[in-house]
Amino acid sequence: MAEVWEASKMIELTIDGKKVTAKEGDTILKVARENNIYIPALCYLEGVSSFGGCRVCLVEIKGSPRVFASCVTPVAEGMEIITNSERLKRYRKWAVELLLSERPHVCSVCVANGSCELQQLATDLGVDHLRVEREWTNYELDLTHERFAYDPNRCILCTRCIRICDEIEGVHTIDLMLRGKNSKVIFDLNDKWGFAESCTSCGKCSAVCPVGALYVKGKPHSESKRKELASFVTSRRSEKTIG
Amino acid sequence: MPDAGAQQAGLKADRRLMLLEAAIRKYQYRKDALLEVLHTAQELYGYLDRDLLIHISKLLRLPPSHVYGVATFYNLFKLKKPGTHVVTVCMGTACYVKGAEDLVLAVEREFNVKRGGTTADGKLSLFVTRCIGACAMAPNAIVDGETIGKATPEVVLKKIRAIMEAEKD
Amino acid sequence: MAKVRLATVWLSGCSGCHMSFLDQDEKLLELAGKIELVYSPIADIKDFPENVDITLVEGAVGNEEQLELLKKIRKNTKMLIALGDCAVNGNVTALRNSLNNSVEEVLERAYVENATIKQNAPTNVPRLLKRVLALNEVVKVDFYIPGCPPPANLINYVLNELLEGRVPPLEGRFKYG
Amino acid sequence: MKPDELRSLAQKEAEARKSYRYRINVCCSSGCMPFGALKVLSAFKDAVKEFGVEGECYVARTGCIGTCSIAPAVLIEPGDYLYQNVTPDRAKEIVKEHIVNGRPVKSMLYGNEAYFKKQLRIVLRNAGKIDPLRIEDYIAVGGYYALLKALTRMTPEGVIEEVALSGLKGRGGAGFLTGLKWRYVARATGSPKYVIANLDEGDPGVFANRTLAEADPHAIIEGMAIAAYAVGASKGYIYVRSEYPLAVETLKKAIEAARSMGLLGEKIFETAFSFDIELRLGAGAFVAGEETAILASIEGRRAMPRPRPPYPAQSGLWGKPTLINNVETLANIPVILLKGSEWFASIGAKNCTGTKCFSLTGKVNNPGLIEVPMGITLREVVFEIGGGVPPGRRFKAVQVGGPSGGFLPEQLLDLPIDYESLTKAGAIMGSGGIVVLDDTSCMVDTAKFFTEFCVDESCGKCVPCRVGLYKLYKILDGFTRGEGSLEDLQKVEELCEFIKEASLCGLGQTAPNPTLTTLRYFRDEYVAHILEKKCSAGKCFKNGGGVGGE
Repeated sequence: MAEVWEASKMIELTIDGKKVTAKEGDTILKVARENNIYIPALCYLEGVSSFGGCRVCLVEIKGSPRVFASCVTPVAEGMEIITNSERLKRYRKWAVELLLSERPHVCSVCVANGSCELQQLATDLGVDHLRVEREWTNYELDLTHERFAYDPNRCILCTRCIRICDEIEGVHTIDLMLRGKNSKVIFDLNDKWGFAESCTSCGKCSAVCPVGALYVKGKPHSESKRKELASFVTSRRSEKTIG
Repeated sequence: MPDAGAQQAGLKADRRLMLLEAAIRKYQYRKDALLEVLHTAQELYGYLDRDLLIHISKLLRLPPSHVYGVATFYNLFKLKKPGTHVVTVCMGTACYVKGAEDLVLAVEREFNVKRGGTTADGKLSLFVTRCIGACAMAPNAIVDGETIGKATPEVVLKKIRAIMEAEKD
Repeated sequence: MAKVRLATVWLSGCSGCHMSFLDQDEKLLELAGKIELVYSPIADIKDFPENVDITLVEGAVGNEEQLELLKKIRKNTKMLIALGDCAVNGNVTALRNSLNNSVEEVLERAYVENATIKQNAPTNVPRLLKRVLALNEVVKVDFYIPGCPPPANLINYVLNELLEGRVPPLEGRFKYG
Repeated sequence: MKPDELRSLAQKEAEARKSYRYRINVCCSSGCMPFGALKVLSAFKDAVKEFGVEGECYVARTGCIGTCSIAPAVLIEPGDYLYQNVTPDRAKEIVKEHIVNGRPVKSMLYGNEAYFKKQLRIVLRNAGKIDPLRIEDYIAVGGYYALLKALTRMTPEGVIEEVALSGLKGRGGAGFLTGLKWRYVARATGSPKYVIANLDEGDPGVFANRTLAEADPHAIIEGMAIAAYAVGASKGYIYVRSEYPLAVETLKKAIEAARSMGLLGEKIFETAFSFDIELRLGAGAFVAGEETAILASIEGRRAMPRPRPPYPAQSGLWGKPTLINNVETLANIPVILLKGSEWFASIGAKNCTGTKCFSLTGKVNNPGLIEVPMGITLREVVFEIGGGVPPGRRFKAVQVGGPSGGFLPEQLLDLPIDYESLTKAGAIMGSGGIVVLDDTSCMVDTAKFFTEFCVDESCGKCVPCRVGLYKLYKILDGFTRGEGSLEDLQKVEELCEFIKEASLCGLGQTAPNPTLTTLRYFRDEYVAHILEKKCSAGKCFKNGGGVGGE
């Protein structure tokens, strides 16, 4: 343990003009949150590996014309980070709008209405309408599991469930099939959930689903959801990833 | 000796299975050899059905969902049995510019098959591919392995008709 | 100063947005002092008038009659507001878009399969569109008030701001969906 | 193999070559194969025997000569007589007239000197002139000498320095300085290190890398071995598209041949350097050509890119330092070491040295595989080498850089081909595709075609690429069917900006290029589609509506 602490150098940088100290190797998002600077994020889940797919947590770094996903970009000495420019707001809005238009997200008939992270982001970012045509996909609802349900029509492919199933529960029942716009979250060999042999029915996937795609049957969604993992899980994970 | 899991997975203990398992041994059951193993399996069996995928996932000790995810990510792997005859139309840039779409439409219309699909009687599959690299001879169509360069709908249809006729005899 | 000519329209929706509009209660009286209601489902006016300043449209576009009406509204209105989620994005009304069936099959399902009495689809009504459309898929929309339904005080806030000549920012003030 | 053995083998081979008066090179690459090249090859072999000239005339099975439009092509040395559309019958006549009677058959010759005049062949130095399946052929023309030189007379740092000084940039598209990349890997801590040769040429209409592998596989292998020596790697992978069966076969045999001669394996040339290569097949995923996706694919996973940093140079295959180079980049290496960085730097343009291979296709009179010095103008390529558009047609645009390359109009044809100029104009170097369009192509339809390609090939990881591109495709599709308004054009531009800036990898970041450049240079076509429902090329509005002239 002591070695680990010695190995992590402390560095200084600024986020939105505020000077902060951070551990070298930490991500921008982690440092920002530690310093109570809010960067919206969607596919990010503390305690499992970062995915970098939703592009909601984008930030600018002075000196670069590019934008960076803060959940996967490590901090560096003297970095000047901007988390809330007009450009970033524009991009985040597009990301959320595109997700809302990708599948039929009809909040009023969704189990997650009121506790949905995508809905909350849309509200925060002022997504009051969609500029692009909506897709009305018609994936079959999977109600075969005795405790859980899966509605692919609400899935935003954030892969939180896949990562937690693999990295925390350690079974890797869930993965993606196909690719691009046809990607779909599957259990085992694209089996119905109730028949997926490797599933331990632990429920972690439904607990971290940011939307109403995976949920516990017969229980208010707001009660079965967790945005963060238990601290003993997250602290162990972060130690592991330091080296 | 075929792996005991094979029978469990419903695979016949034949020569194909022997060759597949030999290939897996050659790769020392390494997880990173999954793509190579899938290539071999498809060469041997023509397509990757469920039993085959289960068997591979067991031998390589990979989660089934991982194997399925990989097999469906790459276009080349087929999870459904293709038709007896296969027509592939190149839809690379050069071919598209020179009218490959017309070739596809012609085959679709005449044989009542959609691109990527197989006729109801399982006789003919129509695939489109992204560039076979014979751009100078665009547009190209491949009928049962034979490339037709500077193809026209008439030539391609004639070729397919001939093959289907020969089949009947 | 002339009163602002306001219209409210009910297309394919549950009328919940209009209920919410009426839920402004005593504030409606305040509003009444500033506006003239020139067209509304709660007023018996047959034709959509000309020279309307603001039109609140509830509901999505589900049939041919509504399609024509919306185009007329756009032509005759300075500021067109999509009121509520059906107007904004289709919402529940558009759920039938997920059924890739023909309009006939949709009608069959609603009026025959799921009906207990009088099992037949209506015939002498406007034809359904193949696909339910949000307002902005048909015409230009000037302002959106999302919500299912939008709360009365949000409607009131937006209308008052607009009457004062301001375009209110909505970030964080509404609930999406 | 000992150093001396290489020299004596080279000498023996060169003498054997000299003992023949004629050499008939029959192109048996993927471009000529489908048109009966193998039959032509055996016809030549039979004819040579029939006329009793097998002692003075050698018939070789070679890779691509470069003139794919006249397949099958045959090149006779000395004199580089190029015969077009050769059939087995014609082969017999050629042997009789050209070899026996010493009279080239003029009527069958490809009389297009302009096609070759402006070309310069460095990467393709051996293409069409050696038998790719005979390692001895490669050694006879100086093959593996650069590796010998590197291993016995240069330090790894010395090799890197030489490559750096040559100014060589990555030919895979991004144009990163090769020497610098090598240095990063050499300095990275971690062991073992890996070298990956990227031959996942998924761009539709591009076949330069494939042709190279089919024609001169040992140039790639030698380049890889030198790179491995320079960065300190002992294991290499060649990642090839499985859609290239001939290239795969050729490489497989070449690796085996090199191994059996001791040019791969333990203690090469009796030095401490050991290196071996494994072939890995792609399986139909364009995105797998992306640096981090290729890693995932070789590791047996879904080819989904990951954010950088960390760069593969620090953390690549299985987290180890990894050098990823395009095969064309690697094929340049042996020549640079033998002829020197100064010589290489003198070719091409300032800041952009050397040559570039392009597959020239589309509506052009002489399609084929070309290699030109950097800095040459697009006009020279399209009109002098390519011979312009077919008679009676009007040039409209040229696309450089594969599916995510931009379209450049007539007025930009004097643009020199180098990384910077192309990027500035909205195109990219890409992996080397030049597609010429004439007035029968509709730019809106063409933008739609390429967007659709990228939609199909998006891995689906990030939102801008997965969803954004699809929405872009839908809007463009609407334009070709008479839907949409002028306001949509602005929406398209905003959406393109988001996709370009916010996508995770190069696929998404460049995918809007066709749309953006067609909007920039051919906006009037979009406007005509939207306002008048008119398509000047007659491609659109086919399914009802519209007044597009057929």
